[in-house]
Amino acid sequence: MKNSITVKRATAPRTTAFSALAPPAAILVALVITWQVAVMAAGVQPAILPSPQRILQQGWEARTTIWDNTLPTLQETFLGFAVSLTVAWTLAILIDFSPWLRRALVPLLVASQAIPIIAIAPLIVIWFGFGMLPKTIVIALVTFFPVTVGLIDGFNRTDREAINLLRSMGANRWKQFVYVRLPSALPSFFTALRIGIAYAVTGAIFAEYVGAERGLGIYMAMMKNSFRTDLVLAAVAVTALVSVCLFLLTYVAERAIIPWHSKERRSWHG
Amino acid sequence: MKNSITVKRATAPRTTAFSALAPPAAILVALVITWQVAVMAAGVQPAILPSPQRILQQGWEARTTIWDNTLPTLQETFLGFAVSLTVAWTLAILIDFSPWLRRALVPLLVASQAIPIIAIAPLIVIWFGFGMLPKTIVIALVTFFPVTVGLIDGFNRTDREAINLLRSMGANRWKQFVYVRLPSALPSFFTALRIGIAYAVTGAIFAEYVGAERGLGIYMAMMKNSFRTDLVLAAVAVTALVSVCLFLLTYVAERAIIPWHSKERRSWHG
Amino acid sequence: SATGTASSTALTPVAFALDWTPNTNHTGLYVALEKGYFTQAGLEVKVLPYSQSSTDALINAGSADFGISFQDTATFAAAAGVRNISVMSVLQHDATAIGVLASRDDIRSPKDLDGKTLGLADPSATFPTEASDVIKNDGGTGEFRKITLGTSAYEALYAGKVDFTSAFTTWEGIDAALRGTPMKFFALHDYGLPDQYSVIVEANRAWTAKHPAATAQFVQALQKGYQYAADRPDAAAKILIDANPGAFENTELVYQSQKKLSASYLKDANGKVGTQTAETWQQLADFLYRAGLLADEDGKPLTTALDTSTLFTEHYLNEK
Amino acid sequence: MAEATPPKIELRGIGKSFPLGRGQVRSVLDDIAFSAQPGEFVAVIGPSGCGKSTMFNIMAGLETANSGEVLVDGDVVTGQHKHFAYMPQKDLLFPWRSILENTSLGLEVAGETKKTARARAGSFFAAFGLSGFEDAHPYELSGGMRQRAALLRTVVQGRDVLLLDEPFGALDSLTRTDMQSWLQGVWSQNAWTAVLITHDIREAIYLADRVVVLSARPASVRLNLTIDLLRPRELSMTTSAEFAGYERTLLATLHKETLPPRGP
Amino acid sequence: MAEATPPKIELRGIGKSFPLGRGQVRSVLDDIAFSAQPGEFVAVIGPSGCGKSTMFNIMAGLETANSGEVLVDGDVVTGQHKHFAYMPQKDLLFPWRSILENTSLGLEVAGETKKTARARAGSFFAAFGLSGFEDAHPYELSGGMRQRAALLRTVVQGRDVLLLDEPFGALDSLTRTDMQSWLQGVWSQNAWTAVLITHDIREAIYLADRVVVLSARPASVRLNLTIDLLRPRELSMTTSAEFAGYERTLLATLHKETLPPRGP
Ligand SMILES: Nc1ncnc2c1ncn2[C@@H]1O[C@H](COP(=O)(O)OP(=O)(O)OP(=O)(O)O)[C@@H](O)[C@H]1O
Ligand SMILES: Nc1ncnc2c1ncn2[C@@H]1O[C@H](COP(=O)(O)OP(=O)(O)OP(=O)(O)O)[C@@H](O)[C@H]1O
Ligand SMILES: Cc1ncc(C[n+]2csc(CCO)c2C)c(N)n1
Ligand SMILES: [Mg+2]
Ligand SMILES: [Mg+2]
Repeated sequence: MKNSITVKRATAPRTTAFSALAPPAAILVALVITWQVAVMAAGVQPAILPSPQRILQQGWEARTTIWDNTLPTLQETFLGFAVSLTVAWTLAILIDFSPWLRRALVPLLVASQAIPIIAIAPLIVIWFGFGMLPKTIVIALVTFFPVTVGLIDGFNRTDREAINLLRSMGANRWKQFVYVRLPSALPSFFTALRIGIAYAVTGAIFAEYVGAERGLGIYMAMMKNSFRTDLVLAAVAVTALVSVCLFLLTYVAERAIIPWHSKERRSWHG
Repeated sequence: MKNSITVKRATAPRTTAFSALAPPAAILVALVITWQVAVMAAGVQPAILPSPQRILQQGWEARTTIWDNTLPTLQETFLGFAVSLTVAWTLAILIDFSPWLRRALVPLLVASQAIPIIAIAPLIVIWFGFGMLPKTIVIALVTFFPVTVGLIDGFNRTDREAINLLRSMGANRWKQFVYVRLPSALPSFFTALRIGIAYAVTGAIFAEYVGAERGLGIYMAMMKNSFRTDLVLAAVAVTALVSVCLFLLTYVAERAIIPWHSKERRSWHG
Repeated sequence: SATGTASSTALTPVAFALDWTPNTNHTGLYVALEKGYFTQAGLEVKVLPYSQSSTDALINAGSADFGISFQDTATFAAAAGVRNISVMSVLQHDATAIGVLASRDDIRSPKDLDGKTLGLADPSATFPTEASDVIKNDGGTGEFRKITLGTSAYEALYAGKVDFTSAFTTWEGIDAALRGTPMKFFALHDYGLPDQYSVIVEANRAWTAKHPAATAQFVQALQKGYQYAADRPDAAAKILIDANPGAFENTELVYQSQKKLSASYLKDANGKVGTQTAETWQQLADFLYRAGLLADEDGKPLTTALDTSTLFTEHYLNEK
Repeated sequence: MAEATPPKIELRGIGKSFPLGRGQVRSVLDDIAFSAQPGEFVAVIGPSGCGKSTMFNIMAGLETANSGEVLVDGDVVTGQHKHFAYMPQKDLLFPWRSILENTSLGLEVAGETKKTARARAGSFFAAFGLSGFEDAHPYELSGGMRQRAALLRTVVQGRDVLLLDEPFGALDSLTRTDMQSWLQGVWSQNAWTAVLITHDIREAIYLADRVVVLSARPASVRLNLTIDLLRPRELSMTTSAEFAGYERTLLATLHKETLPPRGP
Repeated sequence: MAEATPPKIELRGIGKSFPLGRGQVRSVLDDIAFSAQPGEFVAVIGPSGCGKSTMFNIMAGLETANSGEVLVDGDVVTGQHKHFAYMPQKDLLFPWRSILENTSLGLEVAGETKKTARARAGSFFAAFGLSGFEDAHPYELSGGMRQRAALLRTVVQGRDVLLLDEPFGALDSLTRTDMQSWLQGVWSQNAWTAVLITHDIREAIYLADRVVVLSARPASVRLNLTIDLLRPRELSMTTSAEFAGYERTLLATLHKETLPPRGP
């Protein structure tokens, strides 16, 4: 029974992948061509707005440097996001277990998002230096909120009757959490993870802008001051690519960790 | 009947407002006191970390300057967010009406969020100068996405059977939109609006950091460079306050524009 | 203050970009603003505060018409295809230097900076190479760690998180002393580098071509402002302080700094402000060229020396 | 075979299958045919998922059939929507509209001015036991009242045939019984031709002049049973021997149907 | 008043009201009392929202009563949970667990090792018609099978009394009828004492030895009707005169109940 489902779906992805990618690709190509033609026709200085072709060509020539700067950014992203996830899980679990903490912390968490990180980022550097710590802090600050909210929301999404069922079986609060609330929250968690990871990369770039030795952020800042707008945009493209890849990776992780979720969803179609 | 409901609820807010505010206020006060004591005990330089008392006092002395810089930021926020809302509604409606546009645009919109705005913000200033335009663009870039996604999602949340009902009455696509899809999407819209408006203020600060004549962002940048960390943090507090006020204002707007939503929700309790 | 009486003729708008938050390098500008020199000249000057975008780029893109820049970055920019023109100098000599905390006994001369950490105040393309050259000329290898910190560089230096930085002896140097954490400096021209106008006023070349009269009016009004600052440091410092409420925590910094600038940096040998010479421009460009620092817009190192004769002009200065 | 007076509505050989992609299709309706005379009340029952709603969608012009035709008064009207007024299982009253605005929706959509639409809908409120609730909002109404409002919204459109898709499926059994008697009452005072989908055999017998039983998917008509009970029907009749007889017949027919096949 | 053999379970004077804030309370249960003998099947019916689920929650120890007590075998067990195994209306099978893991959940929670828990649950699979589906996941099962798995999860806990809260409410009428006969089958082969909440009068008569009718909120026992039909009961008996008689009695009692009052 399971096999038949797997086999049935096996051929699907290829055709759908094409039909899913064709429309956005078409628009993207149209945009790039317009841009190229406009730059060529108007004779804009490359320092002000380089043509896509120039970005590609110069970016390719600088590929080793760009790659050398991508690695530290990736490293920061992973470390920062790992810390962010730890914080988010801790907060969400605390909030889930204590109604008082929920009432106390949730408004503060929301308010914390109203603080302009760009203004305190330089202070963070002064306080914590320019090693991994300040970057980790900035990335965590930027990303912990959506993940925490997603988790809290996920825990709350647990069916009240499922909790009652567990209670009728004699499960204490902790067992209720492990057997029902935790697995119920995982789909929400993965949705939140996706939002978080996209912010994590731009957060790392941001942290580097404020103070770093290497990394895509500092590379962009340096190229900007060397009037190499083409290389700035090449690095922007690389950053976007990295974000999109990490974003897609979360789908892989989701399938691996909560296979029942996507399977169940798919079975509703049939 | 309606009156009785209103009267019944009229006394509720006061008690709930207190019990809702007390826990976060308690934590906040505890944090601020710890901070004050720590700074006093360790004798930290104010340029590195000023005490809350100093922030309050110096901020109060600089109140006229801070207020003069708050106004332009507010103005940018409103203009930028208005443009953002216009873009979001336009995109969401287009996407709602055309399945092709949906497939073409949604991946691009998601990918657009992977672009590190901090890297292209200086370019935006170079392209569009120092006026309102670049700030509007940055704010719109930062905020249009959650609002658009919220709207698309809201339109999709429309009951399929409600659409069928309208079709059975002979409604064309446009009438279906006006009579069902649009009102169905409003609750989602307000949720998205809340997220958007919080980002709008920090977006404005961000845009100013990149280049502005006046505003809280440029004020913070200047004070930072003059080692006036106390005034930086005072301005941060003002920014957060403004964000929170605008955030709360969306609830007022929601109640005014879709009164049925909150009433209906409340009636489920009884 | 005499803010010029609004005449019936429309004023020409001018956007002026700053390189940093207000400091004594800008005194002449604020004097000219406060004294109404610009309005009298039929100009409406809008000051664009310091931002993430370098003034060279802003002026090149036309986002600003004039702005404060530096001879080294301007030379570097010109090689990379930027078309700005320097219309006056502000400081006749190099007021920037390699700065370290005075308390650092382990750093006695530039060669001790090998393997240390540089905190860059802005991701300047030129300073690290200049510093490296200084170290080599002092017998070191010229290798060090480079951290881009932006405006936090000086706090990082005071806090001991970086070992050296580039600083204005006439601003950060005085500030450090007043704070009780004094700095010591290694001047670049003491270690084989040519002297330079560390602060200049740049213009958008197309704008000057389109508004030759307004350009002259502007430059001369600004020159008049700086002349005032050179002649009356205390009065000028007060004008700067009043024009920027809240910006100076310790106004003593402004007075001391302005005194030093007025005494040794603003005036040329003839007591005139704003003048520039072809020698000073070409010497620095030749040095940068030899150091392999100048690259064209594709990032390829220049293969012939840069001709600096078109990068500056004294044409708009007051004749007097 | 033309009759003197054609039936109010007639379905002829309606077939429908859904493409499932990769060449597979799901066959849902197979040669469905039945008719209703003017003023007749026809109930349709059939296993879950057999295609009852699909059949209604085809009648209401929301879905196109692969074969067959729909006739009203002897004219082919396949694909037109204007002859059928449709009432879904959920009441689907819009929370952002008052009850009066909800009930006049169909007329507004059809192009009437708001004023006339509301006046027309308002004139039905007394008969539907909704007087005084014109300006109330749906959340203020009980389940039964909401269902009556939904029916009002359906009949006010003045179409030839009412299509009722499990209108009482979401109500609890007591409210449901009340609503059934009430529906019988209003139906008998009007000359509506009605087709009712239901899962509830007794509801079908209690309300209908004729019960059409569909087979499991792909659905075809398995039985067409005329219910010869006097009107008005009383609640007590549901425990009569005659009623029990109809019930047995329908139960037997339905249980002969295998459970709906799983798979595509 | 102590009897020789006490009933398996007994409820005495259970009262419950919920505080609504600002001093108001909603009174839900008012002096509920009934009992069930060992192996007896008791059905509880009552108007929607009258407090049936609240009564179950009190029995299962999930909610505390304001007054009254719950007895098992003559001992007061109010507030304890270990005597009652509870089956909610929704099947609540967890999608992240296989059917075997779902059915052994209660034993695992009670502290059994996974191995023993699964072995015990697995031994019931044949009787419940679930053989071969041990490793399947809930989405692969039909509605009826899911409901059987949910019942298996309930009975495997080996508690004294089964509390079934509208177990078939979500099924369509055909599957529902099938499940009722099946439940009667497994029940007759085991010695379970069961209390079943239902909205469906005929389900109550068909399955129960005794039907308890509750009034509208605040609920109290309005009727305690013994059903003297032979077992095993056949589907055809539902159209018998005896059956119809019980039905009439229950219908009449229920319809005397006013609709549940609105408000607090
Ligand atoms: N657009 C579609 N594409 C594929 N299959 C469909 C589509 N619409 C309906 N079906 C399938 O057609 C069958 C009949 O659906 P329909 O809703 O008409 O059944 P029904 O008899 O109304 O069921 P119920 O009793 O549950 O209301 C179902 O198996 C359903 O999954
Ligand atoms: N925690 C609570 N606070 C206030 N009122 C409650 C609470 N729980 C239940 N009620 C109310 O008590 C009444 C009885 O609820 P209960 O769920 O027991 O009814 P029920 O008979 O099971 O209804 P149904 O037939 O719909 O399942 C309802 O009016 C409900 O709104
Ligand atoms: C007051 C003042 N302090 C520091 C800088 C930053 N800065 C820009 S260029 C340069 C010289 C070395 O490249 C320095 C130190 C400034 N502009 N103004
Ligand atoms: Mg249906
Ligand atoms: Mg209940």
